Amino acid sequence: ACGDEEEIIMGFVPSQDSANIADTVEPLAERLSEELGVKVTGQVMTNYSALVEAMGNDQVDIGFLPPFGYALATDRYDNVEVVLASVRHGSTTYQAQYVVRADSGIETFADLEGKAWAFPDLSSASGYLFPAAQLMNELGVEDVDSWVSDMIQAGSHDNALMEVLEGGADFATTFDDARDSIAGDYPEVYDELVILGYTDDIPNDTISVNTNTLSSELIEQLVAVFMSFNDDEEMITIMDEVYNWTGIAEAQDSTYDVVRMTYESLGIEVE
Amino acid sequence: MIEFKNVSLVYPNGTQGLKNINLKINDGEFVVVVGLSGAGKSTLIRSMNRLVTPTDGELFIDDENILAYNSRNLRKLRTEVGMIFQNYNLVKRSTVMKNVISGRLGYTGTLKSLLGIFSKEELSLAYQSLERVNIAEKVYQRADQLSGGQQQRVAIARVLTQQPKVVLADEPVASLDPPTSHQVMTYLRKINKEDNITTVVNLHFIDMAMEYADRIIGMRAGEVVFDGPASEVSESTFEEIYGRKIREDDLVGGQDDE
Amino acid sequence: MIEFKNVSLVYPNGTQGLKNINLKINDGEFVVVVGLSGAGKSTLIRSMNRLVTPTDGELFIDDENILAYNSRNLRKLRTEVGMIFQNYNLVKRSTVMKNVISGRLGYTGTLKSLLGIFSKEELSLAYQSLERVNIAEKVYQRADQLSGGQQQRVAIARVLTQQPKVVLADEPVASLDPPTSHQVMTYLRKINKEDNITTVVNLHFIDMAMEYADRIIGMRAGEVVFDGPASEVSESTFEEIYGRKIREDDLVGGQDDE
Amino acid sequence: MELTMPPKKKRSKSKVIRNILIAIALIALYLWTFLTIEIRWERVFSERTIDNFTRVIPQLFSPDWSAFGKVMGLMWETLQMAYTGTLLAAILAIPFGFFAASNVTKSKVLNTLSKGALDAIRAFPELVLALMFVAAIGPRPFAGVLAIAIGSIGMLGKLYSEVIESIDMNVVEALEANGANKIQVLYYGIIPQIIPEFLSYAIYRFEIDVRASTILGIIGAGGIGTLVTIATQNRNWDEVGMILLVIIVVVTVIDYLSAAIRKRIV
Amino acid sequence: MSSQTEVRGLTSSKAKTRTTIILVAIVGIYMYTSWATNSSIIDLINGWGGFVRIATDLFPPNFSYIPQVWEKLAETIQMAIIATTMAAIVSIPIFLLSAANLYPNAWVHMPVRFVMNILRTIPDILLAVIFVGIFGVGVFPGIMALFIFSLGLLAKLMYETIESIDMNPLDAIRASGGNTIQVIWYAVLPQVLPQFVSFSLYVFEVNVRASVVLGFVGAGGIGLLLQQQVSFFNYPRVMTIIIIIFIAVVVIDYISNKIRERLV
Ligand SMILES: Nc1ncnc2c1ncn2[C@@H]1O[C@H](COP(=O)(O)OP(=O)(O)OP(=O)(O)O)[C@@H](O)[C@H]1O
Ligand SMILES: Nc1ncnc2c1ncn2[C@@H]1O[C@H](COP(=O)(O)OP(=O)(O)OP(=O)(O)O)[C@@H](O)[C@H]1O
Ligand SMILES: [Mg+2]
Ligand SMILES: [Mg+2]
Repeated sequence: ACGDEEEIIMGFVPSQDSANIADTVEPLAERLSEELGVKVTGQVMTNYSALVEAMGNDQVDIGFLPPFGYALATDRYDNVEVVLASVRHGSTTYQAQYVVRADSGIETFADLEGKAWAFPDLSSASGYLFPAAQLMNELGVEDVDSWVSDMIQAGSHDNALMEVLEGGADFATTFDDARDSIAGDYPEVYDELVILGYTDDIPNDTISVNTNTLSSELIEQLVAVFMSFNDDEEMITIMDEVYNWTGIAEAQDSTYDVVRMTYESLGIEVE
Repeated sequence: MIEFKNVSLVYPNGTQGLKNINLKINDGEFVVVVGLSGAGKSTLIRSMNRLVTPTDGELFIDDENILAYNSRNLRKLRTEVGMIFQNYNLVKRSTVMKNVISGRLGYTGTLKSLLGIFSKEELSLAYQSLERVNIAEKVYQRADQLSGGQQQRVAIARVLTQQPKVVLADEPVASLDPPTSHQVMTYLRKINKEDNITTVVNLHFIDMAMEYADRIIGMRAGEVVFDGPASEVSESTFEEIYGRKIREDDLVGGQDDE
Repeated sequence: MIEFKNVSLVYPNGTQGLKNINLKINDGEFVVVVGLSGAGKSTLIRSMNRLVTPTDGELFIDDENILAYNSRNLRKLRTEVGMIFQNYNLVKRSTVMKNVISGRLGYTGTLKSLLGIFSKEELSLAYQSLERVNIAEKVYQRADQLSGGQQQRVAIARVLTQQPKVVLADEPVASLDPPTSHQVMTYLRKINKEDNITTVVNLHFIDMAMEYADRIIGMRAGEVVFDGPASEVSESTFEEIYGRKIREDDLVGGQDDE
Repeated sequence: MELTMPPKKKRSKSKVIRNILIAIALIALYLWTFLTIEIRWERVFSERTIDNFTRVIPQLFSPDWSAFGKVMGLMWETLQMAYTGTLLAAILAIPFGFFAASNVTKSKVLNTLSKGALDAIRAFPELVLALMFVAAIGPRPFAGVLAIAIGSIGMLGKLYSEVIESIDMNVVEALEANGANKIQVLYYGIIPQIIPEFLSYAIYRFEIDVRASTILGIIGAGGIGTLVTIATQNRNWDEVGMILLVIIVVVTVIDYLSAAIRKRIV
Repeated sequence: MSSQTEVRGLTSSKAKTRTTIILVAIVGIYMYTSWATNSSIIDLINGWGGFVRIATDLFPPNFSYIPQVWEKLAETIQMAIIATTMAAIVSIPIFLLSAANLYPNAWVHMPVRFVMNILRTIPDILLAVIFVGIFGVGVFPGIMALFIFSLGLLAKLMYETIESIDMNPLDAIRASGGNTIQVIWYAVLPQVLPQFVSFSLYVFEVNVRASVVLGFVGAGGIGLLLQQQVSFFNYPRVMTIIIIIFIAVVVIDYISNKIRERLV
């Protein structure tokens, strides 16, 4: 399916913002087909590492990779390159937030010592990497693992919040503001959970291309088409349905150096 | 006293196991039932402790119609009627003692028996029963380490431990060689005489029947065709029971004990 | 002609299977070898097609010393010497035909035989062999659907298909009942006479040996202790072979064919 | 009445000591297990569990029929993966089976080596194998097929060797006595004896592989497992319900068919 | 030769046709499925570079990572122990009820078997996914998944065993007045106890292997580390984990096999 120019495959990873991602990427693929005159198919992978392997093995041409996944992918494969990044709330970056219970008495980062930490996943930029690096840099913590009393890998941002809400953990780190997505089920969340602080800016999700399988002309064409969606009300709605994007911006690889520095400072090595 | 009154039994598949049986077996008698394969000997025996249930008639044991029994009465009946089987029916992997003491289950509460709690008297009774059939030294061996004759003696000990009023034995020697058969029959006869236990035995071999029985009952096709003391058995009786003249293989061969 | 010259065989574990055997078996003879269990009958037979290899002496078949054969010669030898076994040794799951045609494998190229390509003549030969032992109607049945006697007849048909000069049969009737045994022996005798095939048979029953053999060879402890026509066998011969007087169970019982 | 009690049960000292040691070891094992395992009981018995129960369970039992087509499509892919993998394994396991059977392979070295290889393969869960193959050739059904194939060789090779070891060697001798060469003996004497068992085991393994390949998608190795991950991440429990239903029905049907076929073969 | 026409081959032509049809079907289906899943020999050759790459990525394993793996390995084994023990206990009434020779009434044993059969069709990891959805991440959902799965397996193995026991001792106990529970305790259980222990150990082996991967969906055990290291593409560590899993499984299988050999 790949390698030849007859079909372009876009790879996605499931997102908790999108209840049925396989259906929501459909209109996007259709529109791209029309614009490029090449058949475009959307394919949902189980997680970002599968997507990275798929791009590395030339099974996927365009990957919607999260920042950490992108940084790792460039370490592992030479043929993955970011061309575009998402815009949310008018920004190409976002932050991670520290959430604690309103009645917990935790007021500074230093208070987090010896507390139970709920985070979505070790490989989540906002959920673990950036907060962990921040605690190390700002407080001089050497081993975050033993600095907190418990590390609970909750599986998702929602779950991390709920751990705190129910007392299973003392604080959670999520993207800003993950509370919105559980407010439907737990309206009390804004009162009971408060934000202790934020991390530095994290670059947004990428649209990365496979330079093995796509010619540079085609990549340019792609970028142009995606950028044109910014002026297209209908397409912005579609992108919003897929990943809550409100816009698309051009992006460079160097933007993601901050991510690389972060995980290197945590001692995560590839290979 | 055991009394059959017009007892018939039809198996669910339509086979007529018993046909209009009328019999009286007195206390302390040693009765041997003979007949061709399929004549209904097992059915007759097994109806006396309700392992099968006659479909018609009345069956009295000590003047109570056991066909009317509910499952509670039934268990009581079975504690009083011991049974010995052709294949010994021991639990092979359990010890001899555990097999023998299982004769007391009918007298023991469920929980107690699950925990293996038996009174001193019961344990002693079980051991004495083993002594009576001369096999006490095997008390803690596993049943599958015993020979066929020894296993059957354990089965008799189990029945003795039950302290029954009646013992039923369904071809107790069919799986044994002639000398061992005689041994087992001798033990059965012994407990019959010593404890005055009514004993009903199915046998295949006619000469053995005549040697041990007080009374012989001949069956054929679900009916009783002969009933009388062993001394009254004649050539014509054989013909009636077996439908042909007696042949050499109806006899088990000479008696030679251990 | 088969000739043993000072043949001895010691098994790897030290058992002396054959001790200094000297024998001449003429073409077309029907020889029966008798002896106690362990006397070396099987060893003798199996050395004639080198299923076992004597450790000493010379063994000539048609004036060639087969003990010097390499594996190529050996296969050639074996195509000329057919063998029949106590347990028939058929491939139970294959058809009768496939079993019988496997007698031709020694004559057939590997590739052809893998593809199941046999000439018309060979197929016809196989079928005729089945007809000769009266079992042609089972040609496409699976071997495990046949009775023991029928299976042994298929084994004979397999050997016939091989068109051997010599047939060796190692207790061919040991697993069969007396009437079937006689039937099988009759067929062996028949092919011996009709095709003039030298036949060497091991037998357990002395009376059967005398009934079918031209010549009887008695073995004891790896040595030939009797060798002569069936008519010369006497009471004292028995004692020599068996080390005791003849008894009733050395005889198979009366002959009654199908 | 005077009581004759049975003699005390004689037990050898070493047996008693052995039993005590076993008992201590068992108790220690369970103490270690229950004392050190971290079960977060407060989470297990939290309000959220009840919440989830009332949300997840009803959805599981009202499968999302609109996803039926999609689910069946992926189930079909799963079956294809299982079939391809099993057949590959059924063939590749044959040499292993012969090498590992001590009655036909006389070389002790070859014997031990192939037995060891088969044992080693069986120690790997399919998912771990699939992980390797996804890393090697990317997330696609082929990775799953390879995982299934390799995993099945371990079991089939062992079963095959047991079949071969149980064949009637007399038949082999009879053919040798006819002058047949090694290959002819194999073809006329051994193969007819083993084919039905081999087939039966291969079909049985297919049954297992269908079950195994339903989950490989969880790490991206194709089939219906992919959908399981996506649906659970998006909390589409009614879709998970549909997947469950399809797996249960398909696996049951396959088990039934396979049992019926195997019964006819042997 | 009169009979030449009668013999055309080694098997009857009917059998030959049937064999050919079956063979063609097997090969035909294979060709289709290997095409549909892109799993042909060509794909193998095309992917060769990948195999070489992953092989070089995996070696040498990072042995300094071993200490971090122990804890999760212990957790894995503990999960298997708890799940197997629970399943062994709970399966007892279930297999007794589903044995047709103890409860000849089909209304009793058929529904129980039906439920057990269904449980066995659900892959353990799918059960884990569902339990994680209910109980949140951690070892508990993993234990539940293993428990449910082993329950079905153990119940089936055991009721098949019970159906093959010697029924005569049951008659004997019944004839001496024992009630149902006593019959089971004195005549059934002694006959099946060795198999029960043996099957439980076997299920334990299966569970160890299964619990290795449950961590992938957040259900505890060593699989969590595997998932983390895979998502970091840290293959030397992945290899370390795989080696440890391998050794643990082999050792446990070996011990359990030895015990089972001595049992029956
Ligand atoms: N459970 C059953 N269901 C149906 N028919 C039965 C059953 N048990 C016995 N029968 C039939 O009832 C008839 C009497 O059987 P029974 O076992 O009483 O004979 P028997 O005299 O004990 O024979 P044997 O010497 O072979 O033990 C036989 O025809 C038998 O086939
Ligand atoms: N493969 C072998 N290895 C070692 N000893 C063997 C072997 N085969 C046979 N023997 C021994 O050689 C002796 C002769 O055995 P053989 O089988 O020839 O006796 P037989 O006369 O055929 O006896 P039977 O009537 O029992 O078949 C016996 O002592 C036997 O135990
Ligand atoms: Mg009977
Ligand atoms: Mg012999």
